[in-house]
Parts: sequence; C-alpha cells; structure tokens
Amino acid sequence: MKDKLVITSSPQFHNGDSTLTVMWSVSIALLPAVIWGVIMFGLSALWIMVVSVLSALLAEYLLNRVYNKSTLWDGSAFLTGLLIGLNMPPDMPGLAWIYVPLGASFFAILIVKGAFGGLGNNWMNPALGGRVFVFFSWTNHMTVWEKPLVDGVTGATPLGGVKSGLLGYSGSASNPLDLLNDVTNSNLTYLDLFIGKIGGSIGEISALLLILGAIFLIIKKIIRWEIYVPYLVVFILLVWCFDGNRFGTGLFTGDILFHLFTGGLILGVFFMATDMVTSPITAKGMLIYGAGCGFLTFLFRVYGANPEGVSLAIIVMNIIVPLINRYTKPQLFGHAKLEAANE
Amino acid sequence: MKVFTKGVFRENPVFAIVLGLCPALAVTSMVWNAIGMGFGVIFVLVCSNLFISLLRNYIPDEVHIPAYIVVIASFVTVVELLMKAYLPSLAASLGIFIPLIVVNCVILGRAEAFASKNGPLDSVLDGLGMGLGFTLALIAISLVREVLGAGQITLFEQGETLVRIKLGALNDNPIRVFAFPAGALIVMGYFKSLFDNIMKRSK
Amino acid sequence: MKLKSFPKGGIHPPHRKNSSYSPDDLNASLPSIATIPLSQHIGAPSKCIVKVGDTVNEEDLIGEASGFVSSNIHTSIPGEVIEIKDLFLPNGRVCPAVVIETKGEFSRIGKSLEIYPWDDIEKEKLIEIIKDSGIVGLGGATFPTHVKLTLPEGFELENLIINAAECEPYLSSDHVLMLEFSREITTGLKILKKILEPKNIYVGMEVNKKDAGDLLTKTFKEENLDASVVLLKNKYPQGAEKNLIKAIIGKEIPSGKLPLSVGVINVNVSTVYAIYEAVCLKRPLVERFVTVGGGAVKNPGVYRVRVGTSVRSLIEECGGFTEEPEKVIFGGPMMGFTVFDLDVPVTKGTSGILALTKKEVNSARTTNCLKCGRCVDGCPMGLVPSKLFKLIDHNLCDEAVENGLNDCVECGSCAYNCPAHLFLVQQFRAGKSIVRRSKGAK
Amino acid sequence: MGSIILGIFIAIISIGLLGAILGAVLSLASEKLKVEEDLRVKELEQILPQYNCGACGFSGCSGYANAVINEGEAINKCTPGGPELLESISKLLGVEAGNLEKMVAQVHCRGGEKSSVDQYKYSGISDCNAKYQLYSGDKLCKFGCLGDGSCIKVCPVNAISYDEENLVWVDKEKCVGCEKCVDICPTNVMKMIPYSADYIVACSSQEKGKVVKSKCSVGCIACSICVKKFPEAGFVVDKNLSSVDYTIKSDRAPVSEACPVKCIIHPYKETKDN
Amino acid sequence: MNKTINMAIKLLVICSAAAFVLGVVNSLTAPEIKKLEEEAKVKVLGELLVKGKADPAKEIFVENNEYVSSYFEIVDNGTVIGDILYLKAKGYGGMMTLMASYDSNGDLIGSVLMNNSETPGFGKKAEKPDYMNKFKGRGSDSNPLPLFKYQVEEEIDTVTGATITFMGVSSALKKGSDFVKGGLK
Amino acid sequence: MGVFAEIIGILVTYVLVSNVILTQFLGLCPFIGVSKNSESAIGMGFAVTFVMTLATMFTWMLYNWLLVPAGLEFLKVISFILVIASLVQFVEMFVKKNSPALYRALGIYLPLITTNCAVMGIALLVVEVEKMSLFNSVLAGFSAGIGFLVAILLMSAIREQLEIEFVPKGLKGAPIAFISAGLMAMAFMAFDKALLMNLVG
Repeated sequence: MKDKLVITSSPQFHNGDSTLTVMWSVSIALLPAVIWGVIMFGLSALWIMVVSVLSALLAEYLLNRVYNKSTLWDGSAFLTGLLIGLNMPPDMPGLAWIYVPLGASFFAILIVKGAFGGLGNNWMNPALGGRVFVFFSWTNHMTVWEKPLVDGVTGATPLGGVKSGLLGYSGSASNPLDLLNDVTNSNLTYLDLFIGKIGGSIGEISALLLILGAIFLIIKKIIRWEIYVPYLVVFILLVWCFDGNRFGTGLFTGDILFHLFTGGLILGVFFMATDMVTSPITAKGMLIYGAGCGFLTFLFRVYGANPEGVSLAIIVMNIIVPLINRYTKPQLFGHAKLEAANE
Repeated sequence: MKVFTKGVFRENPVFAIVLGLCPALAVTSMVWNAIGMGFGVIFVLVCSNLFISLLRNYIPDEVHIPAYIVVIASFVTVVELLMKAYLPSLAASLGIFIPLIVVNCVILGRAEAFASKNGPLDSVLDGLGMGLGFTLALIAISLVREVLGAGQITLFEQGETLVRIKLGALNDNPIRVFAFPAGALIVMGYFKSLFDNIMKRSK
Repeated sequence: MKLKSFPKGGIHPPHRKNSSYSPDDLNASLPSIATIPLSQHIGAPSKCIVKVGDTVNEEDLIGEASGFVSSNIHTSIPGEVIEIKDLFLPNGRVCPAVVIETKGEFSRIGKSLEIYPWDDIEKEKLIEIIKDSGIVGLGGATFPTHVKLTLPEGFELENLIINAAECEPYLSSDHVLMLEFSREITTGLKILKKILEPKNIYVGMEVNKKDAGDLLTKTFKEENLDASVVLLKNKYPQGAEKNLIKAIIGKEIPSGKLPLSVGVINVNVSTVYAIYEAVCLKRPLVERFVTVGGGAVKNPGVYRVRVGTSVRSLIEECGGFTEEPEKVIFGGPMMGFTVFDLDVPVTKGTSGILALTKKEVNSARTTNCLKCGRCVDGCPMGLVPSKLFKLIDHNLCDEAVENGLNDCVECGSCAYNCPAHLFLVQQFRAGKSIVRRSKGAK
Repeated sequence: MGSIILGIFIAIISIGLLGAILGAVLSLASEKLKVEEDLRVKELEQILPQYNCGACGFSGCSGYANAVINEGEAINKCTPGGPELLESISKLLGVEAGNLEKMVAQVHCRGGEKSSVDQYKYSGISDCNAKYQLYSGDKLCKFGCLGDGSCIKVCPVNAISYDEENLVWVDKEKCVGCEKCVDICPTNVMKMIPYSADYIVACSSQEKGKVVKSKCSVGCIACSICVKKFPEAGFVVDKNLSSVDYTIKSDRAPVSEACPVKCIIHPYKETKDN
Repeated sequence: MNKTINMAIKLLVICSAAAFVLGVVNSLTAPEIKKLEEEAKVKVLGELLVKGKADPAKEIFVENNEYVSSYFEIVDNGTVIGDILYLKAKGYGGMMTLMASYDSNGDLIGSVLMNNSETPGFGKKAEKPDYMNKFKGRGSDSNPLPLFKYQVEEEIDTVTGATITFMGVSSALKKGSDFVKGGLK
Repeated sequence: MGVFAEIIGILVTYVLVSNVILTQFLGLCPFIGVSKNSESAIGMGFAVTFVMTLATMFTWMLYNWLLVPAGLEFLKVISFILVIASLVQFVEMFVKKNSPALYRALGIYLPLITTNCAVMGIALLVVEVEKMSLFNSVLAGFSAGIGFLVAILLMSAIREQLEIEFVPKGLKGAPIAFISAGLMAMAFMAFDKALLMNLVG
C-alpha cells in the first residue's frame, strides 16, 4: 500500500485521448502522402521536409527555453513542420530548399504560435501562416513546380496550367482537364489526378492517399464532419454552378472531379481546415466556418490571381473564427424558458 | 532640457503613447522615407507648436480645434509643396502620407496638451523632442523592415544621387513580407514589446 | 422503440458495470468499529446527543436534526461510544463523527421483521416518520427527503419521477436493488403516492437495466400501481436531475430553480426503498447498497453495507487489492470524490467505492486548451467549458457567471472528453467558491 | 507677377471665408445645440492630455472623464498622462485617501516543503482556490499558505513572488494595498498590515500548540512567551495564535529572538536583494 | 451674436493669414514643380525616340478610349513618322500608366512603365528596360505583339502577379499599336 | 449591369481589397486603441462610416466646385481638414442635442475621428488620386467606412479572445494586437486586385 493516494477533483477517469495522441495521429495519417511525395519527386522533397520538420522542432525548442515549458514532443511542432513541408514545392533552386522551409517553420512556430503563448492560444493556423508568409516573401521559389518522376524538369501544377492556359487559350477544350492536356502537351486522366501523378506541392498531389489518412482520422474521431462536409459541399456546389463559365460552357457544368483532386484541396479540407485550435468551438460555428472556407476557396481559386486558394481561404476564415465563436454560443440549459417567462 | 528629452524616449510618441501610427508604419519600408517623413513631422511640429503657443491667448475656446488645425494644415501644406518642388521622388514615395501629417494625432495632441499651455520656447523644445522621438522610432522600424524586406538600406535618394547599402544574399532574396503592411505591423508589435520591457526595467 | 434522452451534450463512457451478485451473500459483514459522521446530509449538521462512554443500542438516535433542513443520525451497530472526533468526509468537509465499538446484542438484524400496515397513517404522519428515520436523498446529493416531500400549500404535483438511471460507470447498486426488491420499491412508491398525490409516476432508467425495468413493470401491474417505467438511452449524465426531467417529460428546469417549478419531484430509487423500510419496518436509515468495484479490487460486487463501516474492511471483504490502486473513490468515477486514507466510513450518500488502477484512470499531463470543442459537445447544460476555464483562470469570475458558471452541474463530461486533460470541473468549483466568497463579502 | 498676387488674393478670400463661415456656424451651433454638462467632467477633460488615444479603453479623453465622474472608474487608466496627471486628477477630485497609513499585504505563514507536513498527494490545477476544494489543501495544516500563488496571479503590480525558500512573499515597496490578494486567498493567510510594521507573526493556525507542532515546525504554538516576557511589545494571544498590535510602537527584535519556533519574523528582510 | 461674429472674425483672420502664407509658398514652388514634371516628360519622350523629335508641349488628348489617354506626334524633318502614346493598363496592383512610341506602321519603338503599384520583384520587373525589350520592333501585322507570356518564353510559368502584369502591359501595347494603325482614332 | 458592377466593384475594393486599415495603413490609432472590446469597436466603426460618408461628400464638392475652378488645389489639405473638423464637431453637437440615444451609442467616438487619418485619407484618395465622380466618391467613402468597421470588429473579437488566452506577459496588450493585425493583413493579401477584376471586370 502506498502511503498516500492521489487526490484529484472529479471526474476521476478519462476517455484517454490526449493532445499527444491527437497530434501524432494526424502525423501518422499524413505518412502515406509523405512517402508518395518522396517517391514522386525524389530526395529533394525528402530534404525539404526534413528541413521544415527539424527547424520547426528547433523553433519550438527555443520557445521552450524562453518560456520554460516542455512542449517539444507534444507533436504539435512536429505536425506544423510536417504540414509546412508537405506544402512546399518539391524542388527549389540554390539554397532556397533550406531557407524557405526554415523561414516558414520559424515564422509559424515563433510568431504565429509562439507570440500568442504556444499551442492552443494562436488564432491562425501556424502551418498555413508559415506557408503564406514564405509564399508572399519568396513567390518565385514557391511557384516553380518540378514534374513528378523526372528530376530537374519543371512543369505546371494542374490548376496553374489551367489558369495560365486560359489566359491565352483559343483551342476547343471545354473542360479543365482537356485544356490542361492541350496546353501542356500531356495526357493526364482523372485517375492520374486521383492517384497523384501530377505536379504540385510535395504532399498535396495524391488525393487517394490523403483520403486514406483522412478516413483514419475520421475513425479516430479526431476531425469533425461539421467542418469538412460543409467545406466540400459548398465548394463542389459552387464549382459545379459557376466554374463552367470559364470554359464557356455556362452554368451547372463545372468539372467537380478536377477541382476535387487538385491544388491541395483534400489536404486542406481534412488536415488543415480541421485544425482544432483555429476552428470554431461549437458545432454550429464549425458549419459556418466550413462553408466559409468552401466559398473562399472557390473564390480565390477560380477568380483570384493565384491558381490555388486553399491556404488563403483557410487563414482568412481563421480571422473570422473568434467572431463566429462570439455569436454561436450554445443555448444555456434552463435559460430559454427563463427569458420567455420574463417577457 | 527635460522638456526636450522626454519626447525622445520616455514619452516617445510612437512606442510609448502609440500615436501617429499610420505614417510610422506606412512609410517605413525604406530608411530614406522614414528620415524624410521624420523631418517633415519635426518641421510641422516645431512650427505649429511655436505658433499655437504664441496665439494661445488669442484663440477662443469654442473654435480652438479648427484654429489649431488650420495652423497645422498650413505648415503641412508648406512641407508638401517644398518637398514636391525639391525632393520629388521622396514626395512621390511618401505620397498621400505627407498631407496626412495634418491628422497625425501627435501634432494635434502636442498642440492641445503642451503648446496651448506653455510658452513659445518650451513649446519649440517640446516639439523638437517629440519630433525627434518620432523620427528615431520611424528610423528604427524602417531599418528592420528595409534590411529584412529588401536586403538593403537606403539613406538618400534624389534623382541620380543614391546612397544605398546592399546586403548581399538578402538583397537577392529578401523576406518580402516585411516590406508589406503585414510585416510592418508585426515589426511594430515586437518593437512595442521591447520598448515596454525596457521601460519597465528602467523604472 | 425510440429511447428517450436529453437533447444536447452527454458522453458515452465505458459502462464497466458488474451487477453479478448472490442474493444470499448480499450483506456485508458488520463492522467491529463504526465511525458515524454527524453530517451525512446537505444542511445543518446534526446535534450530537451522546457522549464518550455512552452505550447505545442498534438503530438508536445519536444525532438530532438541528433545523428544518437537517436530518437525524442513527447508530448502525449497538455498542459503546469510544470517541467523538473530527473527520474529513470524502466531499472535503470536516465534521464531528461518533466512533462506536460493537458491544452487546443486535436486536434486529438477522430476525424476520414484522411489516407494519401503513394504510391508515396520515400524510403528515408519514412525512414525520420519514423525518425521524433520517432519510436523505440517496442518489448522492443527500438532501433531507422530508423537506422535499413537504409541498407548498395547495400545490398539485404533476409528475413524480423516480431516478433509477444510475448513469455513472461501475455503479450497479440501484440495479441490484431493483432486481431484488421490486416489491418493496413498489410499496415505497405507493407510500410516496399517498404523500404527494402525483398525476403520473415515471421510473426512469438507462436501457442497460432493462431486466430490472421489465421486472418493475410486472410488479407494478401485480400490485396495481399506476406507474410506468421509462427506458432511456445509455448516456451520461442521464441521471442528473435536470437532464432526467428533460428526457422524460421534455421540460427544462429554469436556471437556478427547483424541479418543483415545472411540477416535478424527483426521488432516487434507493430513497424509495429506504422510505419503505422506514414506514413498513420502522427502521431508520442505517445501511445502504454500495458497489465495490474498480480494476484494483479482487472480487468486485454489490453489498448492503452499514453506515460507518470503513472502506478498509469493506475492501478486505472483497478479497483486497489485486494491485496498488491509483485512486480510491467514493461514488462514481465521474462525480465521486477521492479519499486519501482507507479509514473513511461509508455514509448515507455513498453509492460506491471504487479502487481504480492507473490504467483505468487514464490520466496524462495537462497541456494548453486546444479549443477542439469536445467540452462543448459533452456539456449537457450548453456551456462553453473551455471559455469558463480561461475566464476563471484570469480571475474574471463575474464574467464567468454571466457565461453560466452557476449552471454547471459538475457532471464532469467536459473534463472526461478533454484531450488537453484540463481540470475543468475543479476550476469551476474554485470559481464558484470565489464567487460565493465575494458575494458573502458584499 | 500680377497673376501670382491675384492667386494669393483669391486664396485668402476663399479660405478666409470658409473659415469665417465654419467658425460662425460652429459657434452658432454650439449655442443653439448647447447641452448642459457636468462641470466636473469638463474640468477633468481639461487636465487630461487630449491625445484621444483610447489607451484607457474609453473613446477619447472625454469618454474617460465621463466614466471617472459618472461611473466611478479608476483614475489611473490614463497611461500617457503618467504619475503627474494622476496627482492632478486626485487633487481635482479629492479622492486622496486622507492621511491614513498605507496598508500592505503580507503572507502570514512560513510553512513550506521543509517545515510543514503534507496530507496527501495532490494532482490538479496549480491554483490555491482549486486545491482548496479538495480537503482544504494538501497541507496537513489547514490554516497555512497553499503556495500555489493565486495571489501572485491577481497582483496588478507584480509585488508578490516566491522568495528563495520558494515561499510566497510580498514586496512592500511594490504593494499598492489593493487587497486583491486578500480577497482571492482561500485560507486567509494574506493579511493587511501597516506599511511600517516591523514584525509579524508568520502563522495563522488557530489549532492547539501540540497539534500545530505535529503539523508544522514553524507554526505558532501559542506558548505566550511573547506576551509574558515582553508585556510592552504589544503581542496578544487569542485563539491559540499570537498577533501584533501595531498601534503600540516598541522594539520587537528581542521578541523575535525569543520565539521558540521562530515564527515572529521581520516581514520584509527577504526582499532586500530585489 | 457678438461672440459669433467675434469668433468668425478670428477664424477669418487665422485662415486668411494661413492662406496668405500658403499662397506665397505656392507661388514660389509651383514653377519648380511644373518644371520637374516637364523635365520628366521630356526625359521619357527622349528615351522613347530613335530619331525625330516630339514636342512635349503638343500633347493631344484622346476622349473615350479605354487604353489611350493622350499622344504626341514624332516629327522628323517636318513629317510625322510616328507617335508616342500615353497608355492605361490594368495590372496586379491596379491601374498602370505606360508611355510607348510606335512608328507609323504600328511597330513598337520603345516603351516605359510609369506609374504603377505592382508587387516589387514581380510586376515591378516591368520597370526594367529588358522587360520591355521583348516587345520592341513588333506590332505590324506580320510580326504582331505577343499577347501571352508563353509566346515569348519557352515554358509556361505558373500564374502569379507577374503574368497579370504581363497581360496588362502586352494588351495595352497591342491596343496602342492598333490605335496607331487605325489612324489615331 | 455596368453601373451595378461598378458599385459592387467599389464596395469590394474598399471593404476588402484596399481595406483602409489592413492595406492602406490609415486609421491605425483608433484601430489599436478602440478594439479592446466588441461593443466599442462596433460603435467606433459606425461612427467612422457615418463621418466618412459625409466627409467625402463635402470635400468632393469643395474640391471640384471651388478649389479646382479657382486653381487652388494646393489649399486642399487646409480646406479639407477644416471641413472635416467642423463637420465632426457639428455632427457631435447635433447628435448630442437631437438624439441622446444615438449620442450615447456613437457620440463618444466622434471626437476621436477628427484625428482619424482614414477619413482624411479616403477623402484625398477619391478626390485627388482616383478622381471619381461624386456618387462614386460618396460610395467609396461609405465602403471604406464599412471596411474599417469590418477590420475593427474582427480585430476586437480576436482581442477579446486573446484577453483570456495565456499570451506571454511581455507581449500582452498592444504588442500582440499589432502582431495579430499583421497576420490579418497577411491574410488579407489574398484579396488582390486580380480577384476583383475577374469578378466584376
């Protein structure tokens, strides 16, 4: 018999989930996409991810030293670094493969997260904040895309190809995939898009593997349908309604599959928009947030200057989250009646 | 002397009182712009403080704000016209922020708080100190921003004359966000924090 | 059939109930020394009417109710008072306790008891008997029952709800009670019906006790009692008063009001049994059903235990510990209290004694709040626990009250769900105490 | 040349007229639309710096002045004004707290890891009020400082900190006497003493000496040596606890020496290094 | 009422004094500012010329044209051999102003990006001379101005601000060429 | 359609794309000063919108009907600020007299607006730089005010949340507000002119 029993306040037991399990589960769910990225783009992709993860951990370590905490291995810094790595283009010129991911990770951990007091207190998704930071800082490095499976040859991402293709297009293609094939002299099918034999960020290309990871998280109850379902539904609806306009085929002809499998949508929807810290706290708020993300993604992607809009859409919605939280408080039990009685 | 020095540090308009932020952040992407803006503000501040201090017993209370503003606005216009005539490229890059000196709350604030209650000499000193504090703050912010955001330090630029220090690799691939509004605000946040901590220590 | 439940919040902890028992071996052995606290109820502590050296008989009064909201205390064993000392109750309060060493004969135990007819006793007299017998709410709140049963003048009671939900994991004392004593419970209900004259009587229980429900339905029919058993979803906190009422009759009790405000009185099923004993057997409340469980106990089970029995002897009776427990808990794991030594006695309010292993406790280091919203999902009261937590942490207790701090029922759903392992409920208790103190100061 | 003079002339006329018209309109309006105002608000507004910076959390200086006069807002919210302004406001409003001696807070307990006995192993929030919910804290002595520093958190001027023995202690130079720490402390070991207080009885236990001794090595055991041996030093023993009557001025250093458990101590010597 | 008049007069005096000061300063600086503007214009016009002359004072304004705001004629030995156009273009950061010179066939002689708020490092590259060199000498029907970036570069770059700037510049230059070819209408 | 698109264009431009605070650096002092809680942020936002709309209208008329015909463009600063200051003061007095309720909601923010460079800045921008028509100018002034309102409302919600987060001591208060504003500005870079042009042509 121990001399002293542990005294705690109720409840005395717990369902067993912890920050640790949440963070590492998400990291594990991303693993297939990581491996696929390395297979498709070679070692350069691996090195970029290593740099981003290590620098994220280093930044977290520095923060821990300053604030005297020990959160290095709670998985959040690792996950942030990993997400940043997955959002990087697979190859960068010169030393850019070191300083771009490093800058993104440092900005993400030290400023987007650290300045607010570490995990849980930030209102902007650190990984996306870091990514957007380097995107606007070193746009030239962030928009050069290596072709999969061939080293050193750059090509366009599907969305980028469509966007620049559209600007001067005079051919006859009436959907994005045909147009892409036409402009880039390639022969891609929807299956290629789905499996991920396309150009893009390291981790965004394979919709299939990302969906597998997402299913894992759904089973583990880590990501919430209140976010990703409205996100997808609103985005798909808007694309279906209006994207056809760009190809001259009118309303309700948008190519849903093409938009679904390209431009990091799956990565964003399941792994970044669902970030617990920067999404609303109530189910109602999550629905609004998810729908807003879907709308903005559509807006930026179809009408914006940049070909993909997932990261920007999510961080713009991050700004609104505190306001959503403010106005979507749940109804207090026993208060509805009280107000009615007072009237 | 105290009247002069307090504006430089202890009551620094930008860092301590957080006034005059718009120009402090908008024009600080280049050191030269900061210097130019700083001197414009010093000029307006000193002159308006002097005149308001001289006129303080003549201006009726009910219209003191319009009256002060007229005085300030005249000097702002003087600065604008002079700058356009003799430093056109600076005028172009400062753009709308020269006329906006008129609504810089530092100036009206000093007029209300100090010049309208003190003699001309003190008021001039106060204006000088405050203006200098403002300029120093601007230069500090702009140094960080230009080094990070453009990898260079521009000390003077007019026509063919250009004094600019380029910083090698950083100049080729600068962290451009620091040249944008976003970077300005973030830099300002850290400056403010740093300043607060120094103030706390020195107390 | 669609099961009823309260609309929002709630969690699904593992049941881990073990309702196996043998009807012959239901009684725990009698304690040689009983420590009987003089405050086993909400309200003023009872006044001690014995002194060291006194000899008491079984079921003698030793503490007298010291006010209307107070209750009598009886000794559970005959013997000699050897000490009166201050004692920490599991809920953290200190109260004097009478220590009695067994001496002399048990006058009633083991003997078949005469069943007194109660049909002729008047309403007021019945309440008097209940008061004298020291009956309190046995669900855990230990509110003196006679106070609850005293209706305002001219008040017509709509619904009487019997709480047999027993939603806490591990606990199965009520389940066993219902299986064994359905007839006695029915009689107790009839007594209550006479006192309260309700229009409807519902017995609410979670669907995992369906066998007991079926038995009760059958017995009600046999005994001609117009009462219905309502099966509810297995969802915690189904047994919380407000949620149970919402689930069964669909009415929300306004914040800060009693169930009476929606025409309901809510009585625990164990209390009903105690009422039966008090009225029909003339027996005060000196024993109750206690679940002894948890992974660290060798032979968990349900026992009828005398008030004053120490945890130590009870656990020894269950074969002792299989491994060192991390925590020993009075009550269920969701709302129960940990104790720091094993000499704490069972009181009227003790529904279970659990010795949990480290693995069952599942504790982890707390981290910052992740704002995941699981606490909001879990909260049956519609609060935003994470926000309340932070408000209290920043000493903004008044704002926390505006955000519903006082509506918190401390059910623990939020903390159970919290992946950051924040001590949410503890923070709310601290916040409430600060608010109370500052109100008192004003 | 003529055109320049003409230009200047037009400028003078138009702007002068504009000014005159606006001036007239404003002064007329100020008379026509006059609303009676509290004179004190006006006066207070006059001495505020007029930065209208909003640092006080109100909309401009007039908003703040209004809040001070009509809503009893604290007068120390104007950061740009600094201490001088604070002084002039208090002069104007006469809210100076008279000539009463400044009171400061101090912890009346020195029981720490080394000296006091624990009752159980605590796991939970590191906060006194939270800990107090569980058997009134994990110390065996229920009158002592729980040491989780709730007072440190509420102190607006950072006057409270852990000293070198890891015990909570107040720096009287920093303390402004707001009593926030006294309000938050669940065990009431934080008590107000006069700024000039030289010695305190650093214990709050009202238990009998023997009990105290079993729980803590630096607790007051109510031996009454301080009362009996030094009758003029102003010590009083009540409810098994000694306390100081600060109205009596006397040299209490020898009392401190004589205390067998050394719980009569100088309240501020620990903060010298700060 | 007296008070009102008093205040009005005081403001009148202050305003008048201010206006006087400003008038004087303006009269001193105005010629300087004008001179600077002229110099700038002359300098750009000079840069855009290969031969011949354009008179900065003879600016011909064009109404109701989406792209061309005004133009100067290039005169060589008394004959008009081309035009210098003020062009408006839409860029990434909003409106841009271009000056471009064409010979009478509509071939581009030179062009300069004037006012713009393009992103530094991207659209701003268009300010550099070699950016504009890609367009030089093109414009006639046989050698049209490129409208899309892939027509002058081997590979398609992804769309960023830079491409939008390119589109803005190229389409404005093309419209300018058409304007010259269409007989300045 | 054309007019409609133009109106939408101006609205979107000044609310999102050229947000006065986040991209133009105008009106930062009240943005940091009055964003501590949502109620005052909303009050300030509406007060600014109101004054901005009126101010652009009056300054436009002054500039195009008086200063330009008389060749007195160089006097724009002095005359604009006179008009704005008097306008603010007049509005304050008027509201105070005629609608005490409105004054309680808005009035207390009015004195702050004289030195809000957003008002003056927008007036100068639309009149001098963009050279818009009267209707468009007023609309731009109104939209810029709404832009201010949106930014300050979002900011106040973020700050209210940060108030109860565990922000490091050194960064609490104004510094973290600046950093938040910086991150907001970074996110608002998503709304670029190209987006606007693609949407409304």
